[in-house]
Amino acid sequence: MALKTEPFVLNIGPVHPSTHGVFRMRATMDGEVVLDIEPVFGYLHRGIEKLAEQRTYGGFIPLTDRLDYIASMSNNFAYVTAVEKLAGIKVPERAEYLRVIMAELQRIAAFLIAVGAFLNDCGAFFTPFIYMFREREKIVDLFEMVSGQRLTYNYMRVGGVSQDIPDEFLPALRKFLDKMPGYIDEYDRLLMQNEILLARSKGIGILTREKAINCSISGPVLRASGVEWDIRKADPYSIYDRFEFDIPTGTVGDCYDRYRVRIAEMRQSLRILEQAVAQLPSGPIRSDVPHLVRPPVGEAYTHIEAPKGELGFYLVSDNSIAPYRCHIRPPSLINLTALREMVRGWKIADAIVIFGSIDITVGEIDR
Amino acid sequence: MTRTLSGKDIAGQLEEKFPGSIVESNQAHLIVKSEVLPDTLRFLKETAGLDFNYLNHITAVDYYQYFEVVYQLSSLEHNHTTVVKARCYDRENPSLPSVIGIWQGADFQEREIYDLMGINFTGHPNMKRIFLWEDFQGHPLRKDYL
Amino acid sequence: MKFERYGIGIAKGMTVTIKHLFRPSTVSQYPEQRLNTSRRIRGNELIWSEEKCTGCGTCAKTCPQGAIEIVTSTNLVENKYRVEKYEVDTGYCIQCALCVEACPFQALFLSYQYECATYRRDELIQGKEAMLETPERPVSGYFYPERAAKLPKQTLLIEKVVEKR
Amino acid sequence: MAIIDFVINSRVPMQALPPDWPGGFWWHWLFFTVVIIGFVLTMVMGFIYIERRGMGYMQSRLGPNRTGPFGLLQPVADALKVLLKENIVPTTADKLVHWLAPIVAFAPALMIFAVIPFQDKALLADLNIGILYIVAISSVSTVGVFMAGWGSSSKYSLLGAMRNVAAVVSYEIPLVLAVVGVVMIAGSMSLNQIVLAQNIPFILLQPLGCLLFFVAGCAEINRSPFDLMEADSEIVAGFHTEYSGMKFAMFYLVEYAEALAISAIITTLFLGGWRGPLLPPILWFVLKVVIVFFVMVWTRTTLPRVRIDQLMALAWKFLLPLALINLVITAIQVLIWPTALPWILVPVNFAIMVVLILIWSKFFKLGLGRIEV
Repeated sequence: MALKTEPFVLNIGPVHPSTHGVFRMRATMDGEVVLDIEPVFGYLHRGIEKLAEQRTYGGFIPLTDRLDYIASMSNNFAYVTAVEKLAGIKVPERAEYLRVIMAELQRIAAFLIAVGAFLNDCGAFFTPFIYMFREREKIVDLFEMVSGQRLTYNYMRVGGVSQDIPDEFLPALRKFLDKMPGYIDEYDRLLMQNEILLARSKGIGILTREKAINCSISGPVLRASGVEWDIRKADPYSIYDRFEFDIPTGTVGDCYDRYRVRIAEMRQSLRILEQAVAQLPSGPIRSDVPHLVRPPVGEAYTHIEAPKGELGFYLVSDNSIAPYRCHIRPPSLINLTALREMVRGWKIADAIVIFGSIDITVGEIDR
Repeated sequence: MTRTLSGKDIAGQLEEKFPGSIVESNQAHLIVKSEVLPDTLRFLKETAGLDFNYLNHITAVDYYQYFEVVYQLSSLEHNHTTVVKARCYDRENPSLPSVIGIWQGADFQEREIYDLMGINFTGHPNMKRIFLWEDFQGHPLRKDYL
Repeated sequence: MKFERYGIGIAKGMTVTIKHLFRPSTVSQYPEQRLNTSRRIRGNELIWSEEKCTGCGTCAKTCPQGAIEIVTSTNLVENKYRVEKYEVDTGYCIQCALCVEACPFQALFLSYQYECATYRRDELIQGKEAMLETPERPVSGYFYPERAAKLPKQTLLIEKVVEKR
Repeated sequence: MAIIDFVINSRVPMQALPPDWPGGFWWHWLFFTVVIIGFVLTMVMGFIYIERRGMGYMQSRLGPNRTGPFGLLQPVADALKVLLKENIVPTTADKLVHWLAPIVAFAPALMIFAVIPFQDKALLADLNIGILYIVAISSVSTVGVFMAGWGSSSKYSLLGAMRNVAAVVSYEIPLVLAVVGVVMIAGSMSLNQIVLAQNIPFILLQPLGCLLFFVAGCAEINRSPFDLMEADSEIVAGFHTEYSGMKFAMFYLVEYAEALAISAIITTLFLGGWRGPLLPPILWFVLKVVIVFFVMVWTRTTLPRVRIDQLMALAWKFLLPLALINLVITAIQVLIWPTALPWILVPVNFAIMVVLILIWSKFFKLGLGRIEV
């Protein structure tokens, strides 16, 4: 005689140790197995797109920090490139290099959190998380040195960056670049070949290439599915065409591939940083931009390769000092499109791991 | 470098297949009639040589007289991109056909536009508010929302 | 857990953690051990120079949060503005320092302090007197490199930890 | 003193009763009850300190160091804090079950120590079925855990409790089979006799058995990497999600008391118990227990968590066959050398362990764990 069972609904979040903020999933479960999942957003909705319409072009930069708050520099970068494209502003050479240095440092810092949180979701009790936070602190120290803050940097400006780097920045960065490969090797030794981690992440949550493209997935998640698509290479913004680096891709598109791609991208970012530091020219750091930018009537869409994926800003100008419409293409939100397909049929423990491997920030989802 | 296909070139191809579907086309974008929007977008996705298989983003802009919905399309194979727009003039009850059958990535973005701009995407299986709560009044990103 | 590698991966990870047992820890004990913050730290307070300020109000216009309130009256004799009221609600302030960058007369700075928590919200509002530079309220070097040079050097974690890996 | 005669000569003979003990059995009973409770509580405090500090250092931080010298009083502060907290019972909870669960879970953890020798013949009751007693008692706390999961009327709690029951039922088997090898070599089920029989510590003669026992023991008491019942990244805190205050403290205590119990059993069965040169026996005992516990802390710091189906697969496909093979090999060895196993077997058994694990790793396969829905 078969037991009569019925599925039950489990609310994972908004307050849950591994939903990375105030994200909520409504999971329909059959025992341990997730039958269906529905993401519920909006617990951190602040209406940033509406706020942008009430601020000047320059005054919106501090608010972009609050989107993906663990990769603020990338948000600044995406926004200022959009304004510069809209207004046709040229950026001095040195500022471009400084922006690239900051963006790549920020990428490493964001991946450190992404990987650490992913391993923590796998159940490694905070050890990788704390090791990776230790290295992130070193990057954050550098950011603090140039911008004065540790989380919301607000460093880039329309037409350049806010200030030149201090004298002690480059030696410290040099030291960091020398040490970081050793730290990454240490992470590899810690868990990369761990049998339990392999069992927990290999073959779990496979996202096929076709599905990934169809769902508009971007960033490391797309590359883990075997698509060699990196906006830095495909559509080089700023000065990324001057650097030599590879695009690490996965083969299967499972959680382990996503983890591996992030680790490999950290090494590539270090390569870019080495080149950028070697080529760093001297000169002005900010072009002559009026205090209140008035771009001509028109619209512009720019996208950059943020740590989470394709971060785009769609700006519409009506020749006033504030954007008429500012739309943010949030990689975190769009990457979650495939979550339901990836999670269905797996156990709840896998659901958490798959969710962690996508790497979201709720500030960017809800905006 | 990603090539931007001009709206005019694509408009020519579209006009052959769907006569009278193009409202306006220029260097930067093309605007199609909202009734034939899914057909034209499917054509753009599936025609060899265009292959717009990647939907970068969807957004909507409120121009008081009409809402403009912007589709930014890319092709990962050919590395080119274009912008397709559609307009809906009904301010009380704007609606557009959904493209979720063509690109699944439109799912949350269409819901977001519905939530914040109030454009109803017909054919979307789960058309409800995404960020705000269910009985919220109004659509905040509209220009007349205060 | 397919043990293709016979547990070598596990053993490698265990060596990493046991090595850390004998290494100095990277944390510092905050209230007793204070690391020097950045010379450009954007502290919680604004510092204002009454002599230099002309009352143009650029700072208030730039502020994305609208945290600065400035009221001026015209001094016809000297042909300039007189600042009647200058108030910052640091509860609204997000320390973006756009006002500091915008000030055309170098009259506005951020403070070097970062421990400005209070028990009441109305204590967060800084009036004119509470914004003047004093020895207890030092000025950060943000946007003013010559002031930054006088401040102590920032402690960097990358220089603090010396162990070999 | 008829009653004492009756107790002594009853069906469970108290062999270790010291004949010269003043007052006889009852004094012995009282003394050891107090000693066990004191021992467990102090050791649990020590364990909490060791776990938090050791883990802190391994994670490149310091761990608690504010309360008392070197943070030694941290467990006391924790206990005080938790006792002063509000005691919340969910409105839909099964109140009686919710209240009883921590007690049901705590009592067996304490009872295990009745048969553990702190030094020669210094134990509450030297049962000649000591091992059987341990195996029986140690599973009882699962009932408490399940009561907690059921009584809280929370889905997270229920999931955690179900996982715990499944794990304990499965892991009991390799656990017992690993012990049987030791029993065969020692020729007795009394823990005191087993310790006395260890002229060579049994970890050397039974390396595979020790490994199996350690793994199965970790799974039984929810230590990482088998801590699925309170997997904080998945099901918040498992069965004690809805507990607070004193009752939560009880569960916390149970967790460490069980860890202490398993460490003590491993010490007794495999590491030679209280035996050792120079130092007094009780110190040797405590030292070995702490070392075993430290290994648990170490694995917890390093390893990720397994999934529930992998947990089951590990028990039934890996540990159980290996335990059976180990049992057969031990039986043959005991048949050949009936009185005492010679030293030569130490390298032989280690070699057997390595070969067995290598071969079995080849056979061991896991399912993917996905169900089509």
